[in-house]
Amino acid sequence: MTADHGHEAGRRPGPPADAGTKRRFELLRQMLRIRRFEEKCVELYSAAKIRGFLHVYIGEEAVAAGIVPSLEPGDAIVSTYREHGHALARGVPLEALMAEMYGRITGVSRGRGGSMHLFDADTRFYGGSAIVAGGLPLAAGLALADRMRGHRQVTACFFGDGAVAEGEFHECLNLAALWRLPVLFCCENNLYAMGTALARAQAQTDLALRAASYGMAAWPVDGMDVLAVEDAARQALGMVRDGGVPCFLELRTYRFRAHSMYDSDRYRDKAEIEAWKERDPITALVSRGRADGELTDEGLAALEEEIAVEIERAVEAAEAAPMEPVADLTRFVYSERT
Amino acid sequence: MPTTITPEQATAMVREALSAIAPDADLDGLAPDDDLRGAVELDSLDFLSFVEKLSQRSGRRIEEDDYEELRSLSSCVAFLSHR
Amino acid sequence: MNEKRVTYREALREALREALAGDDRVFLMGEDVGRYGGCFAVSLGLLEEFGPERVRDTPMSESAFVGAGIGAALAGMRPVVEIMTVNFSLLALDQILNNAATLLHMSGGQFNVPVVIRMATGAGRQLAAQHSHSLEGWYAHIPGIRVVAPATVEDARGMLPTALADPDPVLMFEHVSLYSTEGELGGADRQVDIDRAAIRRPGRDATLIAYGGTLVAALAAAEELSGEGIEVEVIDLRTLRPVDDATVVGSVRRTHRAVIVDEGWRSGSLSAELSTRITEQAFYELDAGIERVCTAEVPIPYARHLEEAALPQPAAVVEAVRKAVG
Amino acid sequence: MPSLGADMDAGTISEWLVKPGDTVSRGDVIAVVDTDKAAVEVESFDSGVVDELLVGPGERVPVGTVLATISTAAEQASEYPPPTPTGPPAPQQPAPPESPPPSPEPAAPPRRPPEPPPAARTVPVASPLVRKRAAEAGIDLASVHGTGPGGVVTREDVERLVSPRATGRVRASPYARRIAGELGVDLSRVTGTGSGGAIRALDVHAVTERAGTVEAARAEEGGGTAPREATGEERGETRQEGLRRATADLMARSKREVPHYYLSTTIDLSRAMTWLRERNREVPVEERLVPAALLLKASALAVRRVPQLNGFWCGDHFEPAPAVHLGVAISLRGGGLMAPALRDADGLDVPELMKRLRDLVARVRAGRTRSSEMTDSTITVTNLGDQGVETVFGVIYPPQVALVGFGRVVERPWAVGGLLGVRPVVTATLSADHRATDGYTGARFLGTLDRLLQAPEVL
Repeated sequence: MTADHGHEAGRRPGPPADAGTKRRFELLRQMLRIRRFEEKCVELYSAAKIRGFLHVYIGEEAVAAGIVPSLEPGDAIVSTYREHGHALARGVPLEALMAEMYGRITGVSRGRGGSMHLFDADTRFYGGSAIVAGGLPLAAGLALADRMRGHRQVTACFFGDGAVAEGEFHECLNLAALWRLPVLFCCENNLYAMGTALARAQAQTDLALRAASYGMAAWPVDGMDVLAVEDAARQALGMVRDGGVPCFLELRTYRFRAHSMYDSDRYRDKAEIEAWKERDPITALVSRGRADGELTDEGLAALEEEIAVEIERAVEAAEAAPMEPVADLTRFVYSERT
Repeated sequence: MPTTITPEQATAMVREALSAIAPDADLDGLAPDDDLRGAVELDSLDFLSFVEKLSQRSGRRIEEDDYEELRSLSSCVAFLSHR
Repeated sequence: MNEKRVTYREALREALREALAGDDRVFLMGEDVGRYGGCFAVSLGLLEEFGPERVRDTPMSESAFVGAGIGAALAGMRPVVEIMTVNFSLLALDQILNNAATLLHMSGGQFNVPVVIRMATGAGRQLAAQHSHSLEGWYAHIPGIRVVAPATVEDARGMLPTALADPDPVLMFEHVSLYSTEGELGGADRQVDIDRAAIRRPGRDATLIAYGGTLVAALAAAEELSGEGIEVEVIDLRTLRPVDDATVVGSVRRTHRAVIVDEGWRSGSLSAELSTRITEQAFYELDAGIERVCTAEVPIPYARHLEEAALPQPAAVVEAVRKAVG
Repeated sequence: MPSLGADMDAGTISEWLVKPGDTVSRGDVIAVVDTDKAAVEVESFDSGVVDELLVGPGERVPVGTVLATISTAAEQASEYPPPTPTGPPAPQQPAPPESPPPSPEPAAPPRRPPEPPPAARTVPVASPLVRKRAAEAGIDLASVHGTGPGGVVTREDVERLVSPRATGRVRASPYARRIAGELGVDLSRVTGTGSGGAIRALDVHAVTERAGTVEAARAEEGGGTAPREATGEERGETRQEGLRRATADLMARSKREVPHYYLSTTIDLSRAMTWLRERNREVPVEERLVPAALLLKASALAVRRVPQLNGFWCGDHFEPAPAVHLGVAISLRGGGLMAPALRDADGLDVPELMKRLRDLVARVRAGRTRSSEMTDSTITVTNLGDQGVETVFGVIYPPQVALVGFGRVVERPWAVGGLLGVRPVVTATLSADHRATDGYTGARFLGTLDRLLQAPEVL
């Protein structure tokens, strides 16, 4: 049996005229950087250099690469515990992310968050929340603040299909629609809430349809096609920013690896995984680039090299970085007053 | 602020200050050149109080550099009545 | 300084009005805070005065609107979120515990959450098991938030500005039995210090520790005991987290006896925490075992006589002090 | 053996999916491992040829154990679909970073319980409470016949050996115990009026007020060896005599019970004295600081950093104090010594500490100390410098575990960077209870003290 999303995801009819070579290469760089970063994390986890929970995004990179760079610098992001991709695409420094994996003081969250809790004030990255649907109310509040102050900023909120089963999801979609909050809801539907298949948990598996019932624009997108994601993101962001209303994208995607590191992946059929891997968004973009003559092997090799060097440097820096002194254990429980 | 202090006034000031700090001390048996800190058992806090009192009564600020001149009864009198 | 008699409810409303008028980052949000005027009539008239943007009626979605308050605080606003009662705060517990209390730490100090969350607490009105909880002691367990319980009209007036000035989340527990109580309100210097417990009545024979709604029972007991020649020092904790150990322990060092009145259930309660702190810090000052008067370990029953029997009453406090004094 | 979670200590190879000689690529699944939680696939982080399988199927090994070796190939397969046949040759992937095989951690040491100590002498099993009771009563547990299950020594077994008089447990409040100790009242002779006959402070005071009765009881017992029962006033002593005797008792007890060790170091005070002088020049006379204030503040901070010296020895263990209350040894005119507490000295800034110090000394000499000041000290500092001595090796105030001594600030030749200069120095000593700490801790304290005094402006 092969699970699929059961609905016709909005396929792109053909390459849009404005999608230039340079832009596609940039999208490839984003996705490849996330992929290679996480592969390194998996390796370091197995070597016990990284601990805690590690949830990788491998297979879903097109979502982050397609949506996040479409945001403006002042926009806010709220994410989940599978957020390395969002943070990297947002421009959170890779070195600080790796240091966080190592629990070092130079990490984005000074080693207090780890893989699941990446925060970055400079890019308004309000973190990975490790409670399913727990980030949605924050996104509503961030958007409420922007609206009350008359800012044209948007809050992009990422969550998975599992969140749709939570009460907070429904409370927040209602609140956002009721109060016309500028939130872009990005549901990364990878078909499994940890080990429970969508159809085993949800009576109605068309998630966009359910979001639409709250009175907001909502549609499904092929989350394995980065160009389709980017198009949808631009369209949706326009509605949110200019229309001052929330919008919902159901990004149909798939994770190639298990839910987390300590997961034997017994709940998925190997053939299903292989079938989805055929649609690897990176491979697809590479193939297309080669076929169109946009991407040369030298260009690809140079990109891989550049990314590998960046990651290696980050690992070296993390290994050498200092730890937060234990004497400072209880810092940041309350604000430090000056 | 008194402009000049006579040796008699100075002697009275020193005795008054000492007896306030060390009520039981035998000031009558104190020789003019006895070391005050030793003879009256003044520790550094007592000595500071002593300086404070002299400073108040004489109306002049006594610097730490002047402490050397406050060793004995006679040097105190000389210091206070000088100038 | 003109003294005026106001109710606890009016004092809270005055504090809200002043906050809304003085800082455009402040807004009030919660169930029925606008049109209805607040379940306990605290915000009556504020919608008319400040409009629906700043006095926001929310859907019955505790998690969403409490979380939205946290999110708005992250973005620089100063939201005052009213949860109708502590009983419903359980529906927002995820947001309070997993977000408000943790974000500053998880982000390595990058994001503080200056939100104030107010809620009514306590029993005594025959509302039965689901509407009579006193869970402030639970919340006081959580590092990252501050928990305050105004017990007097002055504190009802003065704690909100202090809480709004706090860079971190503050939970304010207002005992339902206090809303209609009256007291004097001093004119100047409205902001009160929420770092310190207050000695509401000095005494030498025993220290009686109370907070919020239980202060009433404690003061009544102290009055009765005074007639017997037992002078009790009554301490109003005011802030349940962080507890002002210095005032509590300082008093016990003088009286050598401690009695704690807590509307929470006894097991794992705030009173248990206080008792432990006293023994940790003043064991050799104790001349009697520490006594506690808590709510009976039962869901609060409806029938009046049963509810009364379940809650800490002045008579039980008097008995406990007598036992301690011996 | 890869680590797949903090709760995974070991895994069992259930199946190898490769054999020596096979070519593997990075990311290939090469084995299946059974953990306590699930069967998990193990992937290769390198590309190359399998050299050797080191752990066989069914073998359980700790995390970090090398499972197999792989010779990394120079050329690696591309992850991407091959280019069109007419295209250029497959790109050479960038060489993967020099990465170790899946288990770079040193193989975990074999998990084995520590060797039992040589069974030269069997000490029977007993609960901590029973062991404590036996220790208090001076009973060697090895000599006790255990009657509990499996020969466990029970509390009754110990009590039976303790003299009948000592077994009567006194019910007394902690406060009553404390003041009884301070007043020298034997609790076994006090009648309790509290619940269940518990002795309370009231009852202890009642005893001290009945001086005559107590004296009589003492006479009956034969006087000399009886514990201290009467207060000084009851003996008709002057305050000074009483103080002398109290000091005598305490110091004798200290030297009898406390195994002292002593350390000493000479500290360069040039920065501290310069700072002090400059500061004093700028403030009114009454706000001047004396060197002792700096030394006290530095001692308070140093002991906060070395908390093993700040607290009390309680029977058989050290109890750290939650705050630093600095006992300040103050000599009284006409003899006698008191060491009242400068409470929370570590939190006072130096001018405030100076103010409190002056107030305290004045009150002590006027006989107006507060009772809490007399009992709260957590460590004591003595400063005999004013009397001209250079070094003081003091006697610890039990139950405190340390005493710091300062001599006179003197000018001495001092070598810095190969050059000799004259600097003001002070000799700091530490007397410490060897039951609570070792010399290393004491040395750390003196070192910290020295460092702190080099930055007087931040004290």
